[in-house]
Amino acid sequence: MDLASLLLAPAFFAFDLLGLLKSIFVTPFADMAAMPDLLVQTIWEGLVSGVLYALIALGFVLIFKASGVFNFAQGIMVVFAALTLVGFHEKGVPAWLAVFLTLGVMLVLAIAVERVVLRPLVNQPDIILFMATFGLTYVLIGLGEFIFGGEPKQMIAEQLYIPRGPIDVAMLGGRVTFQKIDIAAAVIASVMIIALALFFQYTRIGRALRAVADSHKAALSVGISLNQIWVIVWFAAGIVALITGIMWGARSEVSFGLDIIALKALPVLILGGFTSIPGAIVGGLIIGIGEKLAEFYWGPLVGGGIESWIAYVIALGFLMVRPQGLFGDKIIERI
Amino acid sequence: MKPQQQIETGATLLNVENVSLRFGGVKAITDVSFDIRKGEVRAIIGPNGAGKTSMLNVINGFYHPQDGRITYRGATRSKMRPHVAASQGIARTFQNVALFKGMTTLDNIMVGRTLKMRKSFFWQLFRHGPAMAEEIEHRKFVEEIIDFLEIEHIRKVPVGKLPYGLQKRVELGRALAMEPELLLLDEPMAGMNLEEKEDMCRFILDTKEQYGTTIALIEHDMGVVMDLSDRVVVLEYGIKIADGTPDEVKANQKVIDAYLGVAH
Amino acid sequence: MFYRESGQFKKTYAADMAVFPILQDRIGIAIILFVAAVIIPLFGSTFFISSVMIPFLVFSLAAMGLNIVTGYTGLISLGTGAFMGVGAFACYKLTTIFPNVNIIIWILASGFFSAAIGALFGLPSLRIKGFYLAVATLAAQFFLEWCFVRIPWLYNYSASGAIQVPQRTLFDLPITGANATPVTRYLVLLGIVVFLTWIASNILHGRIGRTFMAVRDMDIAAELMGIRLLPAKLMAFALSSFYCGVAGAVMMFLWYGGGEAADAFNIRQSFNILFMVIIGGLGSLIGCYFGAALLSAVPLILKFGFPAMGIAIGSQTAEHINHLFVGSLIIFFLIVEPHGLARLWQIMKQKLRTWPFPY
Amino acid sequence: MADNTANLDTFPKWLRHNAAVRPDRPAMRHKDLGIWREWSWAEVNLTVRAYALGLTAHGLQRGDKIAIIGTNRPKLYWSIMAAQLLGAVPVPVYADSVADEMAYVLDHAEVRFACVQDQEQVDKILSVSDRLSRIEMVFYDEPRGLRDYDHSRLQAIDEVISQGHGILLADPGAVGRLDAAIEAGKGSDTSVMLYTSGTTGRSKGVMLSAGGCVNAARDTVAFDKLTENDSVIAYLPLAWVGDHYLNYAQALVAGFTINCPESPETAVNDRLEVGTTFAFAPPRVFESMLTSIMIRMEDAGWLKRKLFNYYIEVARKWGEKIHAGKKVPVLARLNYALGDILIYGPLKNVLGLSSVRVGYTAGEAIGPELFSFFRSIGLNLKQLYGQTEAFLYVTCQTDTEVRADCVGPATPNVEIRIAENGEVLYKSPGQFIGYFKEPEKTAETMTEDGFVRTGDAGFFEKDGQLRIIDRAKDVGKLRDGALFAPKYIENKLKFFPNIREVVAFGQDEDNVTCFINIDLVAVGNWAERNNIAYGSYQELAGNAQVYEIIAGHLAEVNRQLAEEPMMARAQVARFLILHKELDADDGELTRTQKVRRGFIADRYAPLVKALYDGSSLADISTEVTFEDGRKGVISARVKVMDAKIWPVVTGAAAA
Repeated sequence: MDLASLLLAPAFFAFDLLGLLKSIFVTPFADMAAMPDLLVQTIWEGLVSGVLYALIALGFVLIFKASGVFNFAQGIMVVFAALTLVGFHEKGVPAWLAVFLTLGVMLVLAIAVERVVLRPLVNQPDIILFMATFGLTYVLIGLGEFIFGGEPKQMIAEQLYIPRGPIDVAMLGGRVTFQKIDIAAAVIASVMIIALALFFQYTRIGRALRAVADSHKAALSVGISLNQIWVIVWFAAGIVALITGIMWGARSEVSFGLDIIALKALPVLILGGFTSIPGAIVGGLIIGIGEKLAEFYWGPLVGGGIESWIAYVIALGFLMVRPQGLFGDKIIERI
Repeated sequence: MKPQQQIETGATLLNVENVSLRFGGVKAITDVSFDIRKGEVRAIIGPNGAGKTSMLNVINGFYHPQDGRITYRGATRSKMRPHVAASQGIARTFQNVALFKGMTTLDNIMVGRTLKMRKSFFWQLFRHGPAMAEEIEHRKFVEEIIDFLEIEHIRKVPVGKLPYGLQKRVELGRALAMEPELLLLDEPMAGMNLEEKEDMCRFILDTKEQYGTTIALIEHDMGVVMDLSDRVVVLEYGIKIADGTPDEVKANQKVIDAYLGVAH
Repeated sequence: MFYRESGQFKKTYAADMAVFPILQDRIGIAIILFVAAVIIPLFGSTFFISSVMIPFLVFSLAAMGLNIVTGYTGLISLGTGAFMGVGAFACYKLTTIFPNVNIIIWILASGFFSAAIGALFGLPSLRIKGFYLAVATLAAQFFLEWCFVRIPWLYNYSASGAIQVPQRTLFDLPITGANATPVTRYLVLLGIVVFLTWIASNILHGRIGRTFMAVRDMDIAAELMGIRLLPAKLMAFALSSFYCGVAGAVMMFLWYGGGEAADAFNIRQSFNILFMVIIGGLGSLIGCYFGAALLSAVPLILKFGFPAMGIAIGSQTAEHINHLFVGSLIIFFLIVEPHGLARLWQIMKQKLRTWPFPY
Repeated sequence: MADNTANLDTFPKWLRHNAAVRPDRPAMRHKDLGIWREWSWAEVNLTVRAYALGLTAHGLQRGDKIAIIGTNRPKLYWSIMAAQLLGAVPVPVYADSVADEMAYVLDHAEVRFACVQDQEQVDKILSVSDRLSRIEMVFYDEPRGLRDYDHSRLQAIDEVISQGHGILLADPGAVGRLDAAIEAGKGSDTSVMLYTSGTTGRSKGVMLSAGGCVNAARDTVAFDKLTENDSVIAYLPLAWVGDHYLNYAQALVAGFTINCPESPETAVNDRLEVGTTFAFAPPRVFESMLTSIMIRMEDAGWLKRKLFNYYIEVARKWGEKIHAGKKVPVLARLNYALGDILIYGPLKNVLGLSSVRVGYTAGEAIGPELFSFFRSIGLNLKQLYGQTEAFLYVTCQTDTEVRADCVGPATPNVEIRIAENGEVLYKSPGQFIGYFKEPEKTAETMTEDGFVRTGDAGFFEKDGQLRIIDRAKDVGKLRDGALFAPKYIENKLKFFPNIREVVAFGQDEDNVTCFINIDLVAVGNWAERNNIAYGSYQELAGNAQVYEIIAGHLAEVNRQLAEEPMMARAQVARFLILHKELDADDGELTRTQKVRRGFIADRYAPLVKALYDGSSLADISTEVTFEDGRKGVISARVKVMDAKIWPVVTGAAAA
């Protein structure tokens, strides 16, 4: 192989620049305009996966707000919760009971984490805690696989009365398909978010949690020990994880492949900021929609599959402009 | 950098004109002007929260004032990064020690030599020949400082393990390693016992005498300030309320009021 | 206890600044090198060499790379796997295009490509720190992973999308490809690793190393000492990626002998290496070896050790237990000794030096 | 080699000799700026010659005095060498002495020049310069802080040396002049003048002759088989005879290496680094070393601690025997060898004593257990007895015959005589010429037949080792002329934990008696254990059983005394236990807790009387000062008791 052909080799460099620019800046928008129904469909898709990202991000935020821990394991907690649920059901436990049992498991998990990980590591630099959650991730993976086996499972959607099947709506001179489950997901998500908001606003614990976010002393003054608070937030995160797991599982299947997808929550956080619940929601939607659109309209240019990374690139680009995230406040460095 | 023209002793080395600094709504410094002359010890004093540290941060480019000019060695500077200030010969120590905790006393001070080390990355690969020669040359210099500050016995101790007083000393050493023309000391004696304070005083004076360094220091201990400094500028709530020799300042009514009820 | 330092005094700075100032340490290193370079090749079984030593060395190199950026400079990187991949592909392309140039040269050269890429993805470190930066490196990971699959040119348009390592020789002796014996591959690998370790220690013990650590320990102070942060951080990323790149190349050429890049260089690999560094010890070269040894040994023991002892474990289960074990190990170390095995080693050594005193 | 060194009767000649026969051997090391600088004998010789020329250029004459002030550093040793080369007399001064003391010495010694370490010393001299009209120049080692000083009478030693090098190059005659100067030196010249730290009155300048110093050093170097391969760490004050002898003199004669520590704080670690082979330290240094060992071991894990304690025990049992080459069971030997690998070896290594062949201690009495601890782990620690006037050595122990309570037989070529009042007199090669400008004091110290009075009382044990018992002036006589050493007896008694203080009487009496103060803590514990109720010290002191105990102690001491020919007569005949604790507030003790015998004798006259008139009870009432400063009178009836007297051990009397 000689040099000349080497330089020509990469196929995707081969077409002319003008065409390239056109296909980036003109064609996609033309397409959108041409088939609005398709656009709506895509946005909806994005919206839904966005909701799921948002839910995971929510888990992160809860924990980060209260304990300053960047919980890398949130994604896995989702899978773990879902697996446990399905696992119980497989053992013949009725669905509703299984849900409660799973909640119990998540509570145990929360306590265990507080005892085994957080308490010994209190006052360690954040980075250490961050890495500890890496460990937690692997423990959960190992545990889950060990108990429930590595192979994918079906989420017990019917038993939980999660509606299935499509709703086709004719609009914009085409038809847009909405999966009932997606709608359900969106609804549940919103309900939960409102619930959380109320919880933080109006309950004593909620206030305590917010206090912790500001300063640990403050929390103590409210009369709740840090350890309790940690258990609570991790449990809350567990609940969120379970719900996320059910939704997600119902859409696709329950498997550890999910933890990679769960990482998408990270760019979401960066967009939304680590401490802002609304941030998590908005971030999630932006990422969800953004990547779907990108994949659908720009992906083909480079052979598709850009969904796997575009989210991060968006986040990255955003970071350079606003390091503190959408809703974070400016950082003043002191010495 | 720009040509480093020599400034003879007594001439103005650094000039601060009508500097104001705000964080969002908070006013840290308001319209402060003063100068630092080559070879003097210039004290900046004032009650807590008077904006002293912010002033130092402005001088070495860590904060950028919204208004006002700073002229250093005759060149008015616009926004500038701290490392530029460093390369122009401004070194400093910090109110709460900012050493490199993971490293030994020796390495900490060696870092101060970084700017002076020239050997290329390539030579660094081998740590022999030129690179080693350079290391040794600078090690010698650092050892001089270690000897100067009398910290031989902790040469190879990780600074994290050292008592506060010694850490302060190491930090001074690190700053001296840069052979600064202007040395900014932020409360060099905070939290020291009397003996340590006396040592530190001696070191500061020796530094001035030995290396002819110009020194600007923040200090709460009035006794120390009066002994050490040639001229004192007093800040309160970010505003300059007095400027002059220790005696003048001591006599100044505003200063007395400012310090009424304030400890030290 | 074995250390008898009385009478070992230094008359020159060179001697005082030596990496191993204590005689007993120098002896120890010599012995280790001798065992690694002579004893093992002579008496080591093929299995031992090809499935224990070679992986261990490869991981050590990768861990070294990550440790430079994460351990020494304090910037978390989750893109290690991808940077390794870049190295592997770079080497693959180079040797397919210039088959006649010695492969060892290409292996080392491939490091420069990943160094460039690494520096590129290190750019965000100008503005962002900590978790944020970690996410930025995730972007690198996934983007590059994607490239490995989507750019057929990289794997010469092979149908399988895998790298097929061609046979390359050194002095007519096949060192890569099917015909290369484990021993030769091992020795070449050993040579490369030892050489690069030496270089790394040189860099880290000198000005650059100090700069890195200064940035890690207190970046603001570092900047006020005249250290320019961005170049320093980029240098760290580049250097780190160089080592990862070479690690990736040797992984493909001297260990796997070809295969799916997507599997070898995915995010899990990044985590794996990160764990090695954490367990081995952040900011310590020897720690890289410890971490690599432990984490590459565990699965082997689970896979072969237990069966050998008559305890049957399905390869699936072994995998699970491995996860479980590694996970707990990390938590354990972060709690007990955040500085990992290296620190434990240091403490032990210190105890031996001050024996019979505890300190 | 011995023959051609026979005629080397001054240190300059030895320096030249060393430069010739062992030019490349290290003569000096100094840890400076983090690494050990090293100077071979050739280099030192050259430097010193240049230095000497520099000094002549400043007008230093034969016989001039030149002060040396500072810690142990090569340049100050060179100053001594250079001065001696020119026949001038170095006068080392304690670096830590305050300006006033220093002024006295410098003035009294009539020094013309001073070589000092640093700014601190320069400042001291300048602060008293008005009283030192004679001083012409001050040379300093460390320039730091001195830049802006008026240099008309100040110069850096380095400059002087380089000045000298200049002369060496420029003036071909210089070499000849130097050698001439060296040759001009005679053994009878004053080599150095050491000021004794003035415990009593002003300090006196002890003049030592070159030949004397050399011969003394020659003897001990041979005695301890010191060679050019040995090395010492110089951390003792330059002005102390110990440093000038053990380090300076012996180094020149044996040709071994002097190592100067980086700073006083780092001396211990520096010793570890260089691994010295000859060591001296006063008992308190070993004391603190042992304490720190034990303290540090406290923090060790229990297993390690057990191991340590076990092997220390093994060492205590066998160590000294093994090293003395006595017969020891094979198993014990093996066990000890194991212990050497596990504990003793590493321990000595960490303490920097691994390579020490010969270690000396002196100055004060050393505790037996302390002493034998270090010997038992294989450190060849010995005692010597000496003083400045003797140029250190009077006695020293051989490697094999070592005991804690004695200081060894006379050093080779030293003659010792015990005066009838028990004072130790000696004649030694290093013996001083006299006190500078104080002939009368010199006369006082010398006997008419040329022996020197040590001022210490002592006697020879059966094995020929000298035992020092007390300051001679404190040693008295019983009426029958038998020796009575109160401190000696008191210390023996105070060795028992039950006894806090003792006051012995007997001067010009028929026999020895004493007051006892029991130790309230020790005896109190005993009382509680035996549930004996007591309300006060007085009550406990009066307790019959307590008397019995104390009587037992006295019997034991008397038994020991009986075995000591000199002391046998001075056994304690009667004693009583005081009804109150001796107290500094009542003037009975000095503030440094020493008993004021005379004062007590008067204050408790009735009791003393009772001790001798044989009455078994005595009434006493004394005024006391209470904690709160109030005064009060306590009166008591005190029992007097006889102690068991032993027959003098037969045969011992002959010795």
